[in-house]
Amino acid sequence: QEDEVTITAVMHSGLRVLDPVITTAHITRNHGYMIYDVLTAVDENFTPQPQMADWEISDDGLVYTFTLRDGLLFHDGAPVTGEDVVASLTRWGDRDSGGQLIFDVTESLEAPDEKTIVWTLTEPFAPLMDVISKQSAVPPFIMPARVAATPPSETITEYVGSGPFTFNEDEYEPGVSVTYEKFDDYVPRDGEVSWMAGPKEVKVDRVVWTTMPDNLTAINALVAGEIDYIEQLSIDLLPILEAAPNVVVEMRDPLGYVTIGRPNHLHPPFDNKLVRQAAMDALSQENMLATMQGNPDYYNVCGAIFGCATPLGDETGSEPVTGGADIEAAKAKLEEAGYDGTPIVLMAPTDVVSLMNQPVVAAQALREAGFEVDMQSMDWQSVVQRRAQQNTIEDGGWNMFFTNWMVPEVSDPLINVMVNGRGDDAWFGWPDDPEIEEMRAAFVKATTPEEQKAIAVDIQAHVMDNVNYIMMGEYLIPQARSTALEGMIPSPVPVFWNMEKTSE
Amino acid sequence: MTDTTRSTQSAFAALTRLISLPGGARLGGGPIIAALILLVIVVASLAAPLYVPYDPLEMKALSRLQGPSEAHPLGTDPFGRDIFSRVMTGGQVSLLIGVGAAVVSVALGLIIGLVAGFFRMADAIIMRIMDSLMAIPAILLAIALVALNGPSLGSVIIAITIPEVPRVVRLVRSVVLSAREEPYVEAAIALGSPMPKILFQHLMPNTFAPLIVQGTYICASAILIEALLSFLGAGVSTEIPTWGNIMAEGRLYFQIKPGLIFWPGLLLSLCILSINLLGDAARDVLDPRMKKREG
Amino acid sequence: MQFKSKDFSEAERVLKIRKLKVGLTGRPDAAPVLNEIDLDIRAGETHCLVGESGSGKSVTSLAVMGLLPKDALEVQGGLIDLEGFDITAATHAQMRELRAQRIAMIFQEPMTALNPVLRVGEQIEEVLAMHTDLSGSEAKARVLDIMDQVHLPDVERIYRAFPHQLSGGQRQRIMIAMALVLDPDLLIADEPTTALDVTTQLQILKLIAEMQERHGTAVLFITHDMGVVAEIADTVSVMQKGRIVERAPIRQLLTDPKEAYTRKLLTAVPSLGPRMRRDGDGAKPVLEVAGLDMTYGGTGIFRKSKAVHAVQDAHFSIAPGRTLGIVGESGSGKSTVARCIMRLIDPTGGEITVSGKEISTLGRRALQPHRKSLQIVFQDPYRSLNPRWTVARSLCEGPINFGVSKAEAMKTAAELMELVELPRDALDRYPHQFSGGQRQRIAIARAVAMKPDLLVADEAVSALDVSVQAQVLDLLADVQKRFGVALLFITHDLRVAAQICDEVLVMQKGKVVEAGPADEVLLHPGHDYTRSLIEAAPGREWDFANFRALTGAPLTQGATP
Amino acid sequence: MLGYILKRVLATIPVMAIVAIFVFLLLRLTPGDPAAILAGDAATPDQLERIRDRLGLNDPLYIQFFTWVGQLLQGDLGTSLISNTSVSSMIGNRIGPTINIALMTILISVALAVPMGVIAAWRHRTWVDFLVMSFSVLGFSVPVFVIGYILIQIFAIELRWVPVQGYVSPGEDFGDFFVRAIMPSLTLATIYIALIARMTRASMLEVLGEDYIRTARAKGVRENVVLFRHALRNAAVPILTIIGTGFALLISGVVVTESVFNIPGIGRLTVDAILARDYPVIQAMILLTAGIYVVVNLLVDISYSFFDPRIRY
Ligand SMILES: Nc1ncnc2c1ncn2[C@@H]1O[C@H](COP(=O)(O)OP(=O)(O)OP(=O)(O)O)[C@@H](O)[C@H]1O
Ligand SMILES: Nc1ncnc2c1ncn2[C@@H]1O[C@H](COP(=O)(O)OP(=O)(O)OP(=O)(O)O)[C@@H](O)[C@H]1O
Ligand SMILES: [Mg+2]
Ligand SMILES: [Mg+2]
Ligand code: NI
Repeated sequence: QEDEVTITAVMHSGLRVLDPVITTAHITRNHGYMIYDVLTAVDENFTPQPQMADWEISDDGLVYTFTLRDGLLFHDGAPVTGEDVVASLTRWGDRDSGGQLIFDVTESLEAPDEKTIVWTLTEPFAPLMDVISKQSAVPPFIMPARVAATPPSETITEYVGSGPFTFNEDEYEPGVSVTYEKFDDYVPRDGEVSWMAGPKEVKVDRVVWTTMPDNLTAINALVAGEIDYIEQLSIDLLPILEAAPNVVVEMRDPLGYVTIGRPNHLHPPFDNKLVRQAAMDALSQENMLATMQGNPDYYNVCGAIFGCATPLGDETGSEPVTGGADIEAAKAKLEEAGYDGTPIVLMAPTDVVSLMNQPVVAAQALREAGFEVDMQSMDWQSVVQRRAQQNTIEDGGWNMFFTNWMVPEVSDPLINVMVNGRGDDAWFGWPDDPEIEEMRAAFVKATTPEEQKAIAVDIQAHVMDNVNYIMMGEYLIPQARSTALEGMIPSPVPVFWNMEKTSE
Repeated sequence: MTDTTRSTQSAFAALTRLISLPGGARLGGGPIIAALILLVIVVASLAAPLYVPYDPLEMKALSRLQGPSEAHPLGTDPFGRDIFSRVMTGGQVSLLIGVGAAVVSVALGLIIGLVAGFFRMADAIIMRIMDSLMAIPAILLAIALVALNGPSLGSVIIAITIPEVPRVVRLVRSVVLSAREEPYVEAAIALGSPMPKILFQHLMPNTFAPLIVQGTYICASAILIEALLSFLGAGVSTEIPTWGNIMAEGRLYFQIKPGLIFWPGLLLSLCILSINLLGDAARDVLDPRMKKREG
Repeated sequence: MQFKSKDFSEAERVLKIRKLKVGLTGRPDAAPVLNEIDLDIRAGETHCLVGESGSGKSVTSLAVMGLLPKDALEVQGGLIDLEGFDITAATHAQMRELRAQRIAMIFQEPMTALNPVLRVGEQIEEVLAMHTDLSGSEAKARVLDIMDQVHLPDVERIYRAFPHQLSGGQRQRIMIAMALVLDPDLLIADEPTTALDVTTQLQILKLIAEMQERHGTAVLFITHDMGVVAEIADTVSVMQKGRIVERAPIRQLLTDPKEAYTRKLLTAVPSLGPRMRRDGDGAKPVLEVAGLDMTYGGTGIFRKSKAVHAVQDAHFSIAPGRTLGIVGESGSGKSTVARCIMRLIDPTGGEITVSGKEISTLGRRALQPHRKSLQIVFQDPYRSLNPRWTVARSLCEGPINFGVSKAEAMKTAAELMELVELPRDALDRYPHQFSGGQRQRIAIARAVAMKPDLLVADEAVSALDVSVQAQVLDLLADVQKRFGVALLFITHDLRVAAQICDEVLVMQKGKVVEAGPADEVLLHPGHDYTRSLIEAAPGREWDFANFRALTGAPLTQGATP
Repeated sequence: MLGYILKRVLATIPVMAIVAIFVFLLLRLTPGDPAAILAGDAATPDQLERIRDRLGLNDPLYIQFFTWVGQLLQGDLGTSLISNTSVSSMIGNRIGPTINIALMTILISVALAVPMGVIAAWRHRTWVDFLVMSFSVLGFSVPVFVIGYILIQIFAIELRWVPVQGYVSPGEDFGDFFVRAIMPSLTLATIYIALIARMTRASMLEVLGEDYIRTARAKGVRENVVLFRHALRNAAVPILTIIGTGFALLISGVVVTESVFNIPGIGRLTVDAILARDYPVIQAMILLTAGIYVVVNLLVDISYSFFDPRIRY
């Protein structure tokens, strides 16, 4: 008890929802990786690797057979069986957009025996392994069948996984702190550690996640040695940490995030492609990112909608937004479009630090280009509510908002919800874009990486021309850890296996 | 006297005492200096557009968080905006919120309080509602209201006003209740003065002095509450600089750029100090009978 | 009348004041508050200090106690010597030692002078704790003993009582006990009986005399009541504007005052003898009260508040041009009667008929036209005038309510100013810029401006000192003569009642115990209570205005004032 | 006395009822959708609809209201929409820190502010008075979070006397609780001290001018006895009143202080709940704080009679 090793980590937000299927919240996904395991997982090259299971694909691409490895146990001591996997995948497939696509072409998903799962499709679905190995937004975590039987609209109430950590329910305080303990019976697989793939070897006894509403407080606490790790740092505060000898600032997530602006395609003036282009001309990634991040080391002017460092990443056609603001071009387009000065309702959240700056910067740029901008401040919840309103502006509608994604969440046309062009069924902003839908269908059918890449480039070019949304660039969020922490794995999802805490 | 009037009266007494400063009006120079400071701040804020070097909203992404320089006397904020321009302009809205909240809550409170104090029938109902409003924590109410209406200037003022109104009502009511026992009110009744005349000409003027004190207190605290709301992300739109949201935005940078908090904070403190001093002096001037026994 | 006449020249001198000058703190050049006062008091002597309000009586006593408010007043010269010890040069610690042990003081208002949150026993005991080494139980025994000596009943209970649980007289006795518990050599009493009714007053005076007898205490007694002075003084000093203008043994002062000011003071003391009967002209009464009943309280949802039956079954009437006085001890219901008649409160029973119209149950609106014929003058002239209003505005309020134009109302106001002998420019001033007597005259003018049929004066002169009181009484008489109003005059001062009433009503505990023509009630009281009131009146054997004893019966018919 | 307390307690019923209706309506009129929060960024309308259905958010308002009131009357505060835990257990876990910090704040404030006010009144118009009053005006005009940052900077970072943040319950380790709670308490206390000191001074000034103080001095009583035995008790009622009404201020301050010092208290719980539209939590919290406010002020009113025997109910 005395020399129990505890890591105290300050996470980017408080854990409130414990069901990693019902929500896409990052903190819940991170929680999922702590206590659940996944069948397969991508490594740092975006290649799916076996984790709980190895797999085989039939030559016609219609039958996927997964075989569970030995020694997998749930935290309650029960072995993980094929039945659990089937139940978990089914619940996940109801919720995840990629999963839905697979289930649309699923003939059967069965567990013929304790260790085997057979997934039969009606037609080939080339990205299947990519989808189930993804680390975002809703990875298919494996739960006991009885838990997975919970309807997907209800949250689960039992938190038993087969992952490397167990969840300490007594010490869980929603939104404040959550405690994980090493699961002694976890058997790591062998191989090399790489992102979510490879052995998950836990080298500490406990991990405590807390939240601190105030980044400055967290930094002060780290410097004072009261905590071990901060998941997200405010760039501007780095100088404080640089002076501290006991703290290391580093990047665990080299892919980072993208920030995007979404116009509402339903209402004037953004129902007009020219006006959308004018907005894109007026905006400048450099200005936006510099204001958000300050330090150029932590942002990346990048026009690739699927991310600059991902296999599908390509910057075709992004010059208008990566090349700085072109106010003249924007004015010309507005003129041509006959923009009548209708104010643009720009929703500006005030309570989410990472989303506060974009609307302010954008408002200024758009005004310079001749837009009338009505920037309306509200809390993020109001944005969430209002962005779902298709009403006209007079009836509480909107014209534009900004949000952020982790790069893995946008890294291909199936995962990236913003390239969905199905009108009312599309993501908020509702572009009705049959062309892009055709391209996405082709992408699903494509069988080789080269083919996929070619289609992705087409989609990239189309999005840049049609301005389905405006890619505002990539940014990185550094983490800080105490020098006592070693062996952390670089990964978009902060994982707590493999790390050690040395006592000074 | 019933228990409620006693507690309201002591609350009223509490309030008037609360606002009094050392020496009161006898401090002589105090109120004059305060008036001067306030005048300078108000004029400087109103006239800010005429002399500040930059548009307070103008961002220069590449010159963020700079130290004081010739171009930027107080440096720049995280958006590369000129702090000096923002702080001076920010006074406009902060003062507007302060004055707005004070005027609105005093006006509403005066009317409701007169009614409650004079018409016994309405009294019980009004006072229960006021008690309820008072029991709801102001800051939570404010957050909720701002979430409801969006953080416009108006909703911030309303949010600040709602919890203040019951305090004003209690104050006015207690003054009315005690004043109506005064012999001169009985004399007026005996002289055949009609009720409205007694209410507005005899009773209402009694509330002015404590209301001025209360009003200055509300004014000062409104400016502060706006700062707290901004801190919690529920303040006035970030596009409109106020001392409150400048400080709230600057709070992250407290250790690396204290000026973001210091300058608006300094003006805010000076204002609140002066307003309090003035309110105090105004009370002494307005009410010759309120000469404090300071022996 | 029996005056004290002991010679004290042999007795030890307890207090010696020489050329004492007290002025505003830090302003030695401003007019001094006390100007070169000399005073000697010897052991066993009672030295009375009299004079108009504001003449410096209290300041003198505070200076001796070393309790001048140091922010406002300071000793600027002279000597205060207490048995050879110079008080003006004493340190705080020395002063603390002196107080209670060698000089003690009884303050005017017993309610405010006792700490309301401490038990009275503890407050007395504190003196012992500060100045003696007595153990707790000894101290308590001592306290109970002194409480017994001041004739407090049920001392064990009163020991544990809080001041508000005691009557005024009891509180004052606590003050006295506190002052005497350590047998001081000098006792200063600043108007110790002013707030008390005559019977209680008498007891307190006796008590002090008893104590003095036993301990040989020197007493400095401050009062404005010449009757009291006549009863208790050995020597009298008369103060005016910070100076002692005359000092003499009591008999000499009362029979042969040297100073004009002293004479003025004495002649202003109203006589106890009732005025000459004036014959009524038999006109119909302005006011008729029948079976008036008033009960306060008695309602409440959760607890029945105790009902106070303040007036029971009162009957009387007043004819135009005549004065009815209501006398009686404090709390006997006098003001309640007045407020019922004025319909400031709603009587719980009985009839009130004004000029033939029953008004006791009229609603606010129906009452309005009758307001004109009823007016009232209150005890406290300051509080009965709106401090924010100019005199003119106050005077015009009533007439304007009854449709008189503003200009006309102003004209009447200016005339009234003459009537009450105030300068015309007084109209533009505010109440706080007037003296008490002037304010009361304004209040009377305001009432008269309505040309009422009935004027109620509730203790209208009680707050004023004798000389001012006399002026106001004259004014009332004048008004009555001119306009023929009926006057309902409420007072607890028999001398005042005797002076101006045609009829007198004596109230006790809400009941009218005796009523009749003034001379009959005062000269031949029928009720024990009336008799005890009259007998307790101090100095009733002396005719102050004529500097001589009343001959024969103490009370005789006076002349028309 | 008992009747009075009963009456006051009964009088809180309409007050709490109005608070309940008010809060309920306010919340339901506020834009925001707990289902959307629960589901995260990429949920489809159909998924949201199902979640809303399950949470009962699609029922008519009055049904939702009566369901809630019905639960309340059975002592059930409901279940958080977001974390699916029972509201009473959430509050149970989080109220301790807030109450402890609040109590410590009140203790510190009263212990410091009352003597400050007394001395300022006693030595009024001297430099002591000036100092006390300047402090109190200052404490009144600096936002709470600024005070918090300044204290952290000085005592936690420069001097390293206390930890930067965090909370330990006093039952667990009192020493640790104390060092962690002292700064948030001081932060909160600044404004409270300012209020109380000012009130104490003013109230004492008034009392020191009273006749019975002169009487006490005339008895030769020592100055400290005059001040603390004779004067302070008489000055107590307005001071108590301000402590009671200032409690509202404390509640506001708590929200901010808990953020700055990372204390897992109910202030943060409430703000988080408001930002996430977690209706049952917000409703319960506002009812709770309103209830606490009402109770505190009831206690204050009752305590009047302890200090001032003239006040009897
Ligand atoms: N605290 C004070 N500050 C300034 N002047 C004072 C103060 N106390 C008394 N005085 C002045 O001293 C003078 C004498 O006042 P004092 O109280 O001794 O009168 P008094 O003879 O006792 O009158 P009364 O009969 O009304 O009690 C008055 O003119 C008064 O204005
Ligand atoms: N508003 C009231 N509520 C309850 N009791 C009252 C009220 N006013 C007066 N009383 C009580 O009624 C009784 C008569 O009071 P009132 O004021 O008429 O006496 P008073 O003869 O005028 O005495 P004083 O000479 O002291 O003025 C007293 O016992 C008093 O306590
Ligand atoms: Mg006097
Ligand atoms: Mg009376
Ligand atoms: Ni004796």
